[in-house]
This record gives sequence, structure tokens and C-alpha cells, in this order.
Amino acid sequence: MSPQTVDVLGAPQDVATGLAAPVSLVVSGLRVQFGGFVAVSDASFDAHPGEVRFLIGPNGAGKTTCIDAITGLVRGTGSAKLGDDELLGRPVHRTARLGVGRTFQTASVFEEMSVLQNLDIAAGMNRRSAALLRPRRTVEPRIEAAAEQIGLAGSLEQRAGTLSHGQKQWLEIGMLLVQDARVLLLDEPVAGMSHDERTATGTLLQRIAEHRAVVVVEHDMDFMRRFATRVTVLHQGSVISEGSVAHVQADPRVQEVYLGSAATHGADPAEHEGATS
Amino acid sequence: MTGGLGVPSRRNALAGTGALALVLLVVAPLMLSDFRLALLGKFICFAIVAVGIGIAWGRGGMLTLGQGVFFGIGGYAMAMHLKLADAELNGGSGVPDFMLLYGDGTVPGWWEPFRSPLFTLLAVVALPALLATALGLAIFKRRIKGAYFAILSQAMVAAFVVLLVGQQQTTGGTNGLNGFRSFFGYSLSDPANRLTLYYLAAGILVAAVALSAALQRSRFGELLVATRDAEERVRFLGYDPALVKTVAFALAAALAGVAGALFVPIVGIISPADIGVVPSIVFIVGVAVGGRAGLFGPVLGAIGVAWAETSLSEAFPSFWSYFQGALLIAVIALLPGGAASLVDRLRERATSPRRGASSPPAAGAAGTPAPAAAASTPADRPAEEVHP
Amino acid sequence: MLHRNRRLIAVPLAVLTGTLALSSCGAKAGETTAGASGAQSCVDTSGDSVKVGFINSLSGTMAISETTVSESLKMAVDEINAAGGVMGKKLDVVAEDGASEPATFAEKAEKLVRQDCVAAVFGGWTSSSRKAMLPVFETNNSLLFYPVQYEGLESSPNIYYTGATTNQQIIPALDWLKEQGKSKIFLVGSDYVFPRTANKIINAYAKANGMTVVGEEYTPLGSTDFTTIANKVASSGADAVFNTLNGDSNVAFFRQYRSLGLSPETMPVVSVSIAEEEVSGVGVENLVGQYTAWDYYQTLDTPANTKFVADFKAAYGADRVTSDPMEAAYTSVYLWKAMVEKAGSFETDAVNEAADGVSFDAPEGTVVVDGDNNHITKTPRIGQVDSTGLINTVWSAPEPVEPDPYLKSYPWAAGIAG
Amino acid sequence: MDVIGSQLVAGVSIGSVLLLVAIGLSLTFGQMGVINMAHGEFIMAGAYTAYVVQQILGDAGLSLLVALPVAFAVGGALGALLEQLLVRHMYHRPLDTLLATFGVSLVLQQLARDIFGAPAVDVRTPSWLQGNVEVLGTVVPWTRLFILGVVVVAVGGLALLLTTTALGRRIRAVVLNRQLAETSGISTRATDRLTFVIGSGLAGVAGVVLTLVGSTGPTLGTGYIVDAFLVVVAGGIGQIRGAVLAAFGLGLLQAFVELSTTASIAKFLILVIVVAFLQVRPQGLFTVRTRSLA
Repeated sequence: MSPQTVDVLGAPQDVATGLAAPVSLVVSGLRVQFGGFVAVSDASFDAHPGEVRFLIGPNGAGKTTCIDAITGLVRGTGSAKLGDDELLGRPVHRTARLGVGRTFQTASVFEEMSVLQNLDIAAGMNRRSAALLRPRRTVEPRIEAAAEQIGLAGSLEQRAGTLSHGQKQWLEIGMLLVQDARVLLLDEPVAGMSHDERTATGTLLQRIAEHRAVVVVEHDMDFMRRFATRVTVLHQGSVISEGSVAHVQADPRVQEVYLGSAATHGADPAEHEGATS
Repeated sequence: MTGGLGVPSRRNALAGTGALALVLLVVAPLMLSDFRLALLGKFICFAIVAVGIGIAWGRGGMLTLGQGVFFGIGGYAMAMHLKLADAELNGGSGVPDFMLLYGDGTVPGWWEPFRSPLFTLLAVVALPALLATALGLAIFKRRIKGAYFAILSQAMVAAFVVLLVGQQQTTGGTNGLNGFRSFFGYSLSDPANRLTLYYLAAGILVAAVALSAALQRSRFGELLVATRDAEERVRFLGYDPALVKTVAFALAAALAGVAGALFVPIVGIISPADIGVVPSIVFIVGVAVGGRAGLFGPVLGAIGVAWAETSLSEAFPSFWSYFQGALLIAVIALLPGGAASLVDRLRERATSPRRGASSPPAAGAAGTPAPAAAASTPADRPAEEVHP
Repeated sequence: MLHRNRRLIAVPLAVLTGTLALSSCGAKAGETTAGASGAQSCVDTSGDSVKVGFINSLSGTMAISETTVSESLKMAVDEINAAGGVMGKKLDVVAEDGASEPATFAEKAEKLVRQDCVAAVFGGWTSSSRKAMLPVFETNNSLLFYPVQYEGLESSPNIYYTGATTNQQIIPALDWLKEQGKSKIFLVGSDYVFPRTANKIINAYAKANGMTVVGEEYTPLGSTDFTTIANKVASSGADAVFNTLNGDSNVAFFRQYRSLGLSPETMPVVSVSIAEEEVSGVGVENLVGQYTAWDYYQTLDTPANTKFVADFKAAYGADRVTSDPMEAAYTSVYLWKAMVEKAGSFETDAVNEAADGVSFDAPEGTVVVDGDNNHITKTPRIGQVDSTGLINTVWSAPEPVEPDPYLKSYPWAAGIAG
Repeated sequence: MDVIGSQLVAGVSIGSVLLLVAIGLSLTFGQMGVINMAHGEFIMAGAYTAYVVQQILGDAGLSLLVALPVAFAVGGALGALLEQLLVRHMYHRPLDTLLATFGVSLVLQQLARDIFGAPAVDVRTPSWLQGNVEVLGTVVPWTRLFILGVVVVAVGGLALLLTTTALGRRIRAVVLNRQLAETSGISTRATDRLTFVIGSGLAGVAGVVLTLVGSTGPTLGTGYIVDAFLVVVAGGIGQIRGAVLAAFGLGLLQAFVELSTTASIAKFLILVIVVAFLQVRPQGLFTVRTRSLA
């Protein structure tokens, strides 16, 4: 069985958990400041269900900081709305409860626990306290489905710490799925993956995006070209270009930014990464 | 098997708990002289504290150097009740003896509720739990953790002791409270009643272990470990780690309170020397030696260390300090999982040649498309830094 | 595996309720008199030796003082054994460490009495250790000999108090201060039962004798910062300080006191917890000329003391000193021997019966047991620290003072004993 | 006001002792996120060093001055030993280090008891430190001024070291971001060890100075350790200025609270105030975003 053949991420499940219909993430005028240093000066972008939104830019452009601000890890001003809910100014766990899920640059799973335990915890945000006090007796259908989706259905009892790097990142995505995140913010989800793994991940993301908003921060330009629906380019804390992959690649400002820093970062969208595909 | 986390399987937990109950409730009373049995009763009190520490520290990562506060609250609550009850015995004045001697001969208002046995029993559990909840929410909401939390909890116990010592007229000062004659109407000088007390303590310890086992196997138990290992991740999954930790901390506090309340009639005294900075760390020592994260490690460690102290210090008083220090250093440095992990390690060596060699499950390799390739290259990167 | 999980908790709970139901058949409080039920004495006097117990803190904070007591106890036992023992039986010592913790004292006392079956126990220092042990001795109806001056207000049929009670130390010291024309007293003490009780007595005494207490300060045990308290003392206008500080705190207090320019001439300090043993630790230079109140000093000129000091130095080193608690401990063993021999029995009740009027020519002079309260007569003495660290008697009560732990013979003390 | 003046002086004098016992701890805690429970015993070792030096040299004045550097060396050596044998192996487990070093403190205390005996030993105060001087209308003992002087020299020296030397820059770099420092070619191993030596050496110096205040016994250090931790925590990790402010703040607080209540209540209130303060500023007075505690 492969992710392509089983669809468990669709409407039935959302209905089952009572989550509202898919909604969009709209960020406008986001600004983050650390002391005197402005990490993000004025970022506006949006992400809608049905599209995979890529957030790219050279190192230090403020991509991860944007995610940090949206998820409440750092304080930002401006606005980030999920549907009608303003996300900024909430504690991290409240933001998460509104349906915002994120991954980290280094896959952050509970290493000591089994895959099943990882997923079960991620699925538990809305459990009542009484349910928390009981042991887990069965594998919930949505967990089983998500495990299927991320290709770990056969490894439910495996300790997460023993998973391969790529598997950990899938597990993390799986956790967002069972968490019923309405918007997924993924920070470099394919870092360190082989080409095949990247392809599988990209396909997975496209499927997820059918019912949820997906934002991907990525350096891998080849990956972006293959799977991005729309792209937002950040540079020094503000948006310099936005649009389809083709549009962004053609934008002279983007080329300038990437060429200017290509020598140090090796992230020229047109030349460097393209050569490997 | 639920896998990982050092949680014993249900069968093992049940067998272990049963064995513990058998030893404490049947074997020990048959084998030990009544003096040694009373000693064991005292160690059982420490073991009940240890079960709580196992939950808070072993499972939750909160190194609490302040369990003496909760132990003390439970102990003093019980001691106050016993003093008041004794004072009413045989048509007494209702004023505890030490207040007549050192105070102004009147019972302060905050003592009065402890005349009620029901209130006292409630207070023994609820007061420590409430205090821990209040402190926990305050501390954990502010994301104070790790070493900061340890130091704060230690400062807390230091403050508590200073307060107790300074209020001699109402707390007995350094003398503490002692000289109890009865326990809920039963004479404490009757050996039959003392035996009952022992059974009570042993029974509560067994119940505490069972509670801890149930907790470890519950979803909450898993969440607690997750919070210990990656607090931020838990937060991003929509949980408030402060709440998770507070619940565990309050549970540990309640267990310490119950232990303190049992300690009072068994040992016959509660004083600041039993609950200060050093006793609070010594509570930890037993847990560390036995194995902090396991189910039985804390219990066996606490009883074992206390037993060793009593028997070794009888023979060589100064040697004990060296031994205790060296034991702590050796266990923490070489065997952080405690004695329990030694057993696991031996068992593992016996069953499988190498830990890392256990191959990823076949289903994962066969059933997935492209990801399958990755499964064969286990990227065993060093464990993520654990925030204690 | 994941399913079918029965409640783990059910089994132990059943066990618990079962055991409770089974075993709750003991005596109700008040039904039996204390001591009667658990007091089957196991003391074995059939052989040619009999066991006695020592209980002193050999570790922890109190080890400083209590090891010396254990040494003089040992010396007394060795002497008695060399002279043929008690009623022809050699004494076997079982020594236990109280570890400076009251709960440990209670535990070890219980062990000595019930496990080792000793005929009598000697030791204890702090009030808290005595209070902790008291129920053990009363429940098992056995004997403790307690050798340290204390706060009084206690008298148990199972404890013999061979140190001074308040009317043999505190009150004589106040009499002496009054005699010296000191009328404004500053009280400094550690925060525990002895200083608090002593100061309660001092306040009552002052009221009745036209003296004023111009300040009363307590510091936590072990406190080493006396900046503020010394400032308060210096600016109080007191003409004497009554010091009930314990142990290490004295060092810090006297250092600070001295560096503020205060001296024995301008504002003498009378200490009741500094004996010869403590002087060197506090520093002779800090104490020279200051006063102490005890019933025994190493410098006493009695034949018994000359021998006691010489023997002690021979046993433990020429540089060692002897002090009041050591002497009281030494005396306690001999008093017990005399009581046992008068009773002709090691039984607690028989010994108690015989106790009244038993006397011993102690290093401090002849002491007599008062069978009413189990204390002994003692001769209060004010001493002054000299430059060698020894304490010389500057005032002595004309005759031994009868013990009065509840201060019944002092009208002004009416409210103190509750 | 007479009283205010005297309590100001008292507060500064309490604060200077607090600062001296805490400054070394603050350094090691900040550098490595490690709580050294044996710090108190290093202080005790310093105090006994003063005693031994005085026994050898005889003259109280000379021996005090000699003891200061010797105690620094003794403390530093103990620190190096501890770091080498224990702390560096447990770098990722700060709480375990806390417990293991508590074990070390038990052993060191008993060692002192066995070597020097349980009773306190007498370290004499030099004649040139006896007596007092009037400051702000208050009589101030020379010993207290001397302690203040030692504190100023120690803290000033440390500040200079951190700001002007290469070692100091390395230490600050590691405190700010250990990984980055490591990748920039700084040997964190060497830096850790040196920091530990300096921090422990300062504990030794504190021990010498404490012989001027209180008694010198095996439990000397335990009396100060909780207070020292509070200073470190209240001041903020790895922050010298934080430790300075916290120490003198707590000292003054203690002096003035004690004036109107008792010493016991004052001590209790101080602890409560620090806990409450950490509610407002969990990272202490001054904050560095350190990797170990962020």
C-alpha cells in the first residue's frame, strides 16, 4: 500500500473530529523584532487549502522567524489570521489548538517512544482528562490512517529514535495530520533526504494540501520547482516576490538576491539546484 | 508490549506489585522482630515519597529538591491532630502539652480545624496537592524548569524550615511535635496497634505503586514523558506542558503528604530535621540509586538506601557519609538509570547481542514506496538534548 | 497487548482493605496504662556482664559536642569495669550514633532498648533529641541518663537529668548579674527551645527584680551573620548581654561584637552554652574576660576533679579539656551504678525506688539525686575565660542548689510552667 | 539617620559576603549550566587552607595574605579535578551533575571531619584588621571593609578578565552560544576547564574571607550554599553585574527586614521575595539567551 492509493486525509475524518471546514492562513504586515534587530520587517503572504505554498529566501531572510511568529514562539506584530481567528498574541498551545501545526528543521519527535505513541500523543489535544487517565487500548482509525499515509503503518511499535532521518520527518508530518492541523507549517521537511524520499514527501504534501493549507520553508529549489503551487520569496525580512514558480524564477529581483548570495549559500534557484535534477 | 519508556508490561507490573505486597504484608511481618518491622515501616514512608519522586522526576523530569515541604505538611497536619486528640484524652484541657510549656497556653486558630479527624485526613492529601498546584502553575507557566526549578524547590524547603523553627509556640520549633499517645483513638503503645500501622503503611505503599503503574501506562503517563523529553514539541501539539507537569507535581506532593502523615505515628516525631534541605535531597538519593524512571526502582532504592544507612551507620558512623557520597556519584555517573537499569542491561545482553542491531520491522520496508529505501539507513543521531 | 487492560489498582486495594479489617484489634487509647503493654523488659542480667547503651551524635552538626560526652561516658564505664563492674557484672557498651537528628535518636533508642536490651541508656544532648527519645523510654519503661543543662519544665520517671536545670544555671547567673549592679540586659539566642524558655524566665526574673530587658534577638541555628544584631546590641545601652547562642553562631557573634569595640569591661557577655570544649573553636582571643554560667569547670580544685582531669588527659590526650556536660555524663554512670547497687537490681522500677538520696562525690562536688523529679543537686558557678582558654570560677553558690525544674519555689515564675 | 546608615552598611557587608560565595558559582553555572553542589565544600576547603597556612606561618596578618592565593589554588585544583573526573562526562545532564556533586560534597565534608576533627578550628584575625572605623556615622569593623575590598578586587579582576583577555572572550562566546563558539574554533573543553578552575578558585578565596566572619568547621559551606544559589538565580545566569546587584540587593533587603522583624522571619521573607521575583522575571535580573536554559 502506498500513500497514493489510500486517502485518509479527506473530509470524513474532519467530520469525525468535528473540525471546521478547511480555512486559509492570511499573514499581513508581520513584523518581528529582537531587541534592535528587525528579523522580519513586513511580511504578507497567504496559504489556502488546495495549494502548497513555498516560502523561500536566502539564509537570514526571516522564513523560520515568520513561522515562529505565527505559531506564537516569538512575538510578532501585524496580523496572521486562520479563518477568522487572529493567531498573533496567543500562547503556543492555544495557537496549536486553533489548528496550526508545525515541524522543525531538525525533526522533533519523541525519540524514546514508539511511532504509535508519538501519533497518539499528537492526536490527543482534544481528549478529555478522563480519557487521558486511561491507557490506550486500540489504535484509533485516524492514527492508523495517518501511519498508512506516511508509510509507517508497519512500524507502529518501533522506537522513534531508531527511525531513519527521513522517517522521522514523515512521522512529524503524520503527527500534524492526526493533530488535525488546518494549516501545516513545515520547516525544511526534506532536508537530508534522498531524491526518492523527496519525491515521496512532495507527493505526500500535495495530497495533504487538498484539504489543508500547507506552507513549506525550503532551500531545495528543485523540490520547490516540482511541488510548489505558489511561492513567496523573502529577503531581509520582507517579501520581494510572489507568484507561481515560473513567475518567481523570472523575477530579476529574486535572481539578484540569489546570485548575490549564491557563492556562500549555493542556493541559486536557476543554476545551482537545477543542475541536479 | 507497548514498547519503550521503561514501562513494564502489564503482566510484569502486576507480578511485581504482587511480589511487593507479598514481601511487605506477609513475609516481613513473619521474619522481622517488631523493632525491625517498625524500622521497615519508617522506610516504607520514604518509599511512598520515592514513588512520587519517580513520577515527578523520573517520568516528568522535574527534579524536586523540596519534597520535604510536602512531607512536612502531611506530617505536621497529622501531628497537630494527634497532639490535639491527646490533649483531649482523659478529660484533658485540649491544649497540647508543649503549648502549655512554651507558648501562652492557648491553641492558635489555625490549629482548630485539625481537631477534626476527617479534616486532618483530607488535609494530609489536599494541602500538599493544593500547594503544589499553586506553585506548579506559577513556576511552570513561567517556564521555569531544570536547574532553576531544582533550586527554587530547595529554597522553598529552606524557607519552610526557617518558618517552622521560628514559630516555636505553635509548631514546636526545632523540637518538632512528638510524644503522641494515641492514633485515632487507638493507643500507640500497644504493639497490636503498631502492627496495624505497619500494615497501613505497607498497604498504602502497594497502592501507591499500583497507582504509579496505572499512571505510567495511561495516556497521561506517555504525555508526561513526552513533556519531559521535548517540552516545546508538546506545546506545539496543543497541550499546555505547565498543566501536565503540575498534575504530576501535585500527585508527587500528595504522596509525600501521605507519607509524612504515616511517618508521624510510626516514628513518633516530626521535626524540622526530618524535612529540611538535606533530608529532601536524601529522598532523591534513594530514587536515583534504585532507578528514577522505573516502577519499582524508586521504591527499592529508597528502602535499600535507608536500610543500608541504618545498618552501616550503626557499625561505622563516619564511613556512611563516604559510602553515601560515593554511591551517589557512582550511580549518577556510571548508571544513570539506577539499579533497575542494571537489571535491564543484563537481561538485554542475555537476549540480544547488540541493541542497535535490532533491524527495522519488515513491514515498514516492504509496505512503503520510496521511503522504504531510507529505512535501511538508520540515522542514529545523538539523542536530542534532554531538558530536565 | 493493547487491549484487555484490567485495573492494576484493584488487587492492592483489596489487599489493603483486607489487612486493615484484619488487624484493627489493638487497644483503644486510655484503656491501658502507658508502658504496661509493650514493656516486657528483655534485659538479660543472668550472665557476668550487663549491657548499657550510649547514644550520642557521632555524625552531623552536633557531633562536635557529643563525641566528647561519649568519651567521658566510656571513661566512666572503663573505670567501673576495672573496679569490678556493677554488682559484680562487667558493663558491655552498645554505642549508637544519633546523627544529630531527633528521629534517629528515637530510632536508635528504641533499638538499644528493644533489640539490644540494655539496662540503661546514657546520652542525648539537644532538647529535641531528649523529647524524641522520651516516649521510647516511657513506653518501654527503661532508663535514660541525660547529661546536659537544659530548659527544665520536664520530669519523667524514666529519665535522670544530671545536667543543670534552669534554677541551677540561669537564675544563679541572673542573681550574679544583679549583684554586679547590671540592670539592663540584652538577650541573644539561637532560635530553639532552650534559649526561648531561658529568656522567658529571664524576662519574668527581670520584672520581679527591677531589671530591664532592653532587647531580645534570635537567629536561626547555624546563622553566621550578626551584623544587624551586633548593631542592635551596641546601640541598646545594655550593660550586659545574656547569651544563649548555640555552637558556631558564637564565633560570628563574638567576632562582630568585638570588632564593634565592645568588651567585657564595657558590656560583659554571660554565656550558658560555651564550655571549655567550645572556647578554642570560638577563639580564645574573642572570649578572654567573658563570663560563663555552669556548675563545673576544669579548673575546679577538688580531689575528684584532679583525678578526673588527669585520667581524661591520660586517656584522650594532654591537650584535651574537660567540660560541664562531660563531667555530668561521667557522673551519670556512677549515679546509675550507685542506684543499682542500692536497689540490688537492674530493674527500672527497683532503681527508681532506690534513687532518692543516692549521692556521688563527683568532680563538681557531692551531688545528690532528688527522687521527686529525677534531677540532682548542683552548685552553680560563674566562670571567666582566661587567656589559656580555661575558665576560672569567679563566683560560686554558697551551697548546692536543690533542683526545681518547674520553678515552683520562685513566686515570680508562676506563669512560666503553663 | 543613624539606623538607616548602620543598616546600609550592614546590608553592604552582608551583600559582599553573598557576592563572594556566589560569584564563582555564577561563573560555572553560566558557562556550563552546571550546578555544583560541592561549591560550598570548596569554600570550606578555602577556609581550612587559611587555617593550615596560619598554623604553618604563625603570624595571622601575613598568613591571611598568603592564604588568599593559596586558597585560590586549592579551590582551583579541586575544581579542575571535579571537572575532569565528573562534570565533563555529564555535560548533557545538568540535573545529574547537581546530584553527583552533592555526593562529592558529602564526601568532602566527611573528609574535612576526619582530617581536622568535627569541632570548629580557630583562625585568628590579624591585629591590623581588629578594631573599627566610622562610616556614615556607623561603626564598621575593619574586617568587613577588608572583605568588601577582596570582593571588589575579585569581581573587578573577573570582569577585566572577561572583557579584555582572549580567555574572557572565549568564555563569553561559549556562554552566549556554545555550538557556534565550537564551530568557530574555540576549544570549549579548555574553556570549560579554565572556567571551572577560576570559579572554584574564587570559592577558595571566599573561604579564606569567611574565616574572618564565622567559625571554620566541616559544615561551613552548607550554610552559604542556598543563599549563593539564590543570588545566582536572581541575578541571571552568567551575568556578573546581575550577581553583583542581586547580592547587594539581597544583603540590603536582609539588613532592613531584619531591623523590623526577627532574623528568622527576615530569612523566610527573603526566600519568599526571591521566589516571587522569579515569577516576574524568570530569567533573573539580566538575561542572556543561553542555549542551555533558553
